[in-house]
Amino acid sequence: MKFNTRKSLRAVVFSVGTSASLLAAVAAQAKDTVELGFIGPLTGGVSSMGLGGRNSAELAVQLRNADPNSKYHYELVALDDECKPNVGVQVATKLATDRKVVGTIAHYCSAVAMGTVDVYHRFGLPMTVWGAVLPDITYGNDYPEITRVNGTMINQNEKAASVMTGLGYKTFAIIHDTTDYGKGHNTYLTQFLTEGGASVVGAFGVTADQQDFTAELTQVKALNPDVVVYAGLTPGGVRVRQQMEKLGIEAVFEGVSGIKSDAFFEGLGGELAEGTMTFLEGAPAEKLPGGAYFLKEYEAAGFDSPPEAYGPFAFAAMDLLIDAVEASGPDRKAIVEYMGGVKEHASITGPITFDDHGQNTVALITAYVAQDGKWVVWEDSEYASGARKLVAPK
Amino acid sequence: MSEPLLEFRNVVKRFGGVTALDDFSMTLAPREILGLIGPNGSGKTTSFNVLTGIYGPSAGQVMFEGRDITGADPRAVYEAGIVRTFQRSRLCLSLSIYDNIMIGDTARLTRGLWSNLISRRGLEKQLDMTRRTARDLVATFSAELADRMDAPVGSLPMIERRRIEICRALISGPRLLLLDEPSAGMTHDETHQLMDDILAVRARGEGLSIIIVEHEMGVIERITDRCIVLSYGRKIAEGTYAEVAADSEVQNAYLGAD
Amino acid sequence: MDFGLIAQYLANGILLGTMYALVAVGFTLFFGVLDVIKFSHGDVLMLGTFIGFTAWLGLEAVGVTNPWLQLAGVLLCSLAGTALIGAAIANWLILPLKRAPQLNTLLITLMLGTAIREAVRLFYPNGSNPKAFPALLPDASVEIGSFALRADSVILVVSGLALIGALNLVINRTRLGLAIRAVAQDEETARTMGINYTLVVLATFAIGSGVAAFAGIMNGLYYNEINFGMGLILGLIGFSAAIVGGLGNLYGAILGGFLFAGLQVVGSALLPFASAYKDVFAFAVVIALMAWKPTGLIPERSSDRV
Amino acid sequence: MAGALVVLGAGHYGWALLMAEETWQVVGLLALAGMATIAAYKTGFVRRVERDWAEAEPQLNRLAFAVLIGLILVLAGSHFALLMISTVLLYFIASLGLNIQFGFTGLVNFAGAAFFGAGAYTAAVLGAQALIPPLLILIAGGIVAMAISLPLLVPIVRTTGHYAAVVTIAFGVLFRTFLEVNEILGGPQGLMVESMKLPGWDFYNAPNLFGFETSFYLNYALMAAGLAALVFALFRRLERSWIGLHMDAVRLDETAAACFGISVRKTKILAFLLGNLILGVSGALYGMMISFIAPASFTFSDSLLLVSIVLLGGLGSPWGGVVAATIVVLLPEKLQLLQEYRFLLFSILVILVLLFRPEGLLPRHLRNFFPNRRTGA
Repeated sequence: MKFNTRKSLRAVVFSVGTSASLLAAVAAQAKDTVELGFIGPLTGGVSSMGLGGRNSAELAVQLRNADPNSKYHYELVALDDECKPNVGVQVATKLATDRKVVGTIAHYCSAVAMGTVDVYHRFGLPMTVWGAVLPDITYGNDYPEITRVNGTMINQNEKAASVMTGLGYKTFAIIHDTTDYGKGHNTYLTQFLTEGGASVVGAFGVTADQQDFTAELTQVKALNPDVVVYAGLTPGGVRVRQQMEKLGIEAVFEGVSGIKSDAFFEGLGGELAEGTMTFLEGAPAEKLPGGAYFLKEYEAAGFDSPPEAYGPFAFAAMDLLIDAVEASGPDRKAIVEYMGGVKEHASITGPITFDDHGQNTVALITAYVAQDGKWVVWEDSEYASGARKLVAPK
Repeated sequence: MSEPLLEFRNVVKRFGGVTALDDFSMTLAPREILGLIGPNGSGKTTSFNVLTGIYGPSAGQVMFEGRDITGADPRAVYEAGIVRTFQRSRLCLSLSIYDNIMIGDTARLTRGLWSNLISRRGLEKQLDMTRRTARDLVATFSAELADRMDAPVGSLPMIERRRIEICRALISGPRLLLLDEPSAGMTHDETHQLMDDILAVRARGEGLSIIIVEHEMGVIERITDRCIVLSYGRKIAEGTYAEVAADSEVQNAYLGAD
Repeated sequence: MDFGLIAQYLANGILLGTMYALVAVGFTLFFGVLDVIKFSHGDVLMLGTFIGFTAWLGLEAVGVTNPWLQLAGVLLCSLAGTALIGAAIANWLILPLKRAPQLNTLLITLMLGTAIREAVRLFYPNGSNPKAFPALLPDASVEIGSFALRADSVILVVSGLALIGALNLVINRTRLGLAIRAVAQDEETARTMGINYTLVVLATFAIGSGVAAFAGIMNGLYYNEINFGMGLILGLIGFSAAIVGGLGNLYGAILGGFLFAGLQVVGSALLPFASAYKDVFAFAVVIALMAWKPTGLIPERSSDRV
Repeated sequence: MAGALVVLGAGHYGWALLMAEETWQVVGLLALAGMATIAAYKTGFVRRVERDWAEAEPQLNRLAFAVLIGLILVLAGSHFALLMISTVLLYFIASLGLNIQFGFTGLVNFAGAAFFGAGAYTAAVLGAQALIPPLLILIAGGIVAMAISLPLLVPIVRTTGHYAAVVTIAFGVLFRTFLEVNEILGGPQGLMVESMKLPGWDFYNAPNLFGFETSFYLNYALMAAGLAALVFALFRRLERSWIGLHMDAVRLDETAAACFGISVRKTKILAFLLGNLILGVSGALYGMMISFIAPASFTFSDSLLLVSIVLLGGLGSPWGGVVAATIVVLLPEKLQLLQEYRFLLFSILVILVLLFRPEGLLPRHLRNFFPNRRTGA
């Protein structure tokens, strides 16, 4: 067990660590310091995602500072949006009006991003979304300042529907939380499933912090679907899967990107998690050379919480932002312009190409299945090879 | 005797299975001082609560100045001219003496939003008038207290609080004053002093009647015109203090209770 | 609706009701002795569950693998630890505030709840993520039509109800219970009767917190998952249940707990495809109930003597 | 003199706090405030301030307003500082609404954020129509907040204490869940809110001040300051009126109040509606300023934030409300430096304040009906 003091000392250890590993960098103080922002939920219910993103962004900054060839010295300003739009607007204003900050990556919660895009636009601060998946964040406006490295939930659900119907599943029951995240997934998944010839036999809205799903699952059991989908985040996903077992529901359990976390296994144990399907934007981190590098460095940095599903995106977004500064200088307008022209930019999540709304169009979506307490890329899994079997369609 | 000021006609009050007032009837003449005595739990305070509308009676009728006020709410009872003090002093301890007494003058104070918040001329006039009345009233009890009208009531000793409670009751110029154990928490001397004050106030105004609930028999003997003795919610005796004190049933009730 | 479905709802309602009642009982006990609402109750419950979880990790580490032994250890550590924490909170945060406005206690304990929650999230290893609570009870089940009656649910409900029954006995039949009731009735009189007031208050908070920890462990055993936010919603529901039932009254808390569970289950059964509205439904009924019975379904004896 | 000194000092302090960026600066300023308070008590300076306040309250109020406007103008170009000032002011106004409810009348309201949110949602819906002049939308926000509280009147009037708390808690949860589960009002994603517009002036634009480019938040800061002054004056007048006296009487002893002709029911209804009206108006302006609202911004914990402003400041104490709103809004923001640890710290801080100052930071004073005027007694 780690001790608390360790954790509070972490920040200190880091700064000491980086400067020690970089005696050269002492000289590098000759470099100008450039401040870059990070915004995400650091407190409250989804803070694990925010902390994973924050750590990954911090890692990107550290690694670049360790590089003697970088033109500037970077500093991360991390702020907490509490997953609330009003707090988001507040911290976004703080960053955007701070002249020293030349760019930021921001937001895991879509409602917050929806509220803050105007702020970034108004003050001309380039912002790259690292986690929020609502399409409107990029497509609902023409702001050149706003870009996004991760895909939207449209891409994700299109892939999810095609994979699942391709496996022969016909009937789906969807349980979604009533946040924008869960509701959005419900809408798009239903749309693509219906288009793909499958049917959604029931959709149940639940609150994000709901503990007991017996009432909903009792009805699901009566509907006897091939697949039970949970559209929400890890805690809810763990509970739904857990309680499906209690009620003896025999169906494939499918999640969305929000449950693709290590915590899913920690909360559920490997056995129950086995055979859970989920989908996530981007190439699997461990498959790309950059991704493996990221995971290795993340491990080495000694963060005490995992990067979670969107950590790689936060890293990629921050890395891209730093590339922009390196290429066009610490100037907001120049960075916005640079971002507008990003094409086939190499990143740990695969190449990034922004369309005219700043959305990464190389929306590679990867299917994962839980196998032996790990998320395994579907194509590589024993399920795809036929060595193991998911619950068969009815 | 002319028409009674107040009349209880066969009033019954039950709480669950307990009968706190059992077929209680009585009358009170204008300007009369009536003592209400009896052991603990005999229904004295309950009769006050029924009269002031805190509880509705289970049966029976209450008449005041010829009007039926049975089950009227406390506010209507107050507006009819009946005010009271409480056994356990119920003042607003964090408010000043002025504020506490002015609460008693509600009937005369304007309640409209406009005159309270926007045009405050009338409010100012009322304030001056009510304050003067309050101060004069307090001065009849204690000149010293009248100089500290802005002090919070919580900072005062028991006797002063009792005086302020009585001033709060009197400021509206009521027809009937109900005193619920005014001597509670005070010394013998203080109680006597207080009674003198009450009589003095009464002598000034016209037509104030008083019902007093009291354990301190000296007080009852000295100031009441007539007494009613209650036991287990029933009236067991009525008459002057000397008469009821001699009543054997009354003596039994007290001895039995003790 | 077929029998299996109804039976499933019923079983679920009873289990939830037992859990809610156990939480509500704490609120009502605290209110009884001190006239305060301790809002951190739900988070203390969460802390208790995490203590139990840690105890299990410890037992695993030293090689105790018998589930019954583990269960005993978990319950012992959790209940004792939480009882201590409850008493400590009473001693240092609630008793000193006896003379302050009631609202202050409410706010302090709310803030304490936040502090406990945040502390677990930040300082428990990887505390911001849910933990898999072990299934220590037998997982056999009897299939009756489409309804699966599970042994663990039965054990949980029976032991929960037994605990409530035992608590009732303690309150009504023992010297400690007598002292608690005396203090609840009138502090001054209780003191003059020679009752150690502080001790009784601390004991009450210890008991109430211990019962809540039991509810937390029950929650963990049933859902096999615990997280740092679990206390918030349980606390809110427990509080509502205690109030709707009528504060200061054991039966009121139990009634309120089952009522609330019933409302939730009925809400989701009646609104099959709009089950997100079930909380709207449950809380709307709570508001209506308060309008109808402003001092709860089983009102406390009016202490407001005039 | 002492009073004027405090007002001016507070203005400077506010400026310093808004400008403080580094951890040591914030900590230093907090320590300074603590030491200054202790010193003020030890030297008897507090008593002199209180006496000044009793003698020259209207003048000091005006001075405080002037200092506030001065502070806003000094920071005219600084977006973030103005945003924070406006937020503090709007939360302060909202806290006055709550203060009428439980500071004066003793009605607990744990759904403050719901009524605040009702105002903001009204602004979003009406602003999108562009039919009603935005100034009227503010009032409409208040009226809607008042209207949605009508169904609560029966339970609120009939219950007391903790029972009333449950009614409002239930309503707060219900309000938020309702907004989330249906799509009529934007669902969980929330809604855009149009900016405030006066005839010939859109608050979206930054005013030009003597040739300087200022922040568009200057509009909101000035308007919030004006609204705060207005509500403050109303609040004071309410306190110093028969209605205020009756509210106190109802809070302190319902039975006694009823026995002296005070209608407990009417007083409670008035306080509840008036309080919600103020909450709604401030919420509407807040929505316009933030320009985007979602259910997540109006949760139970946001209601708690409002309640803690009232309790930290001291029940019924408007100046306490100013100090507490500053702390509650500004401190978590300044604690951003601590990132994920800040709420832990904030909650511990609130507990400590309540333990050591149970009456609040600036407890309410005795009523003075017409300050600056010797009433003939």
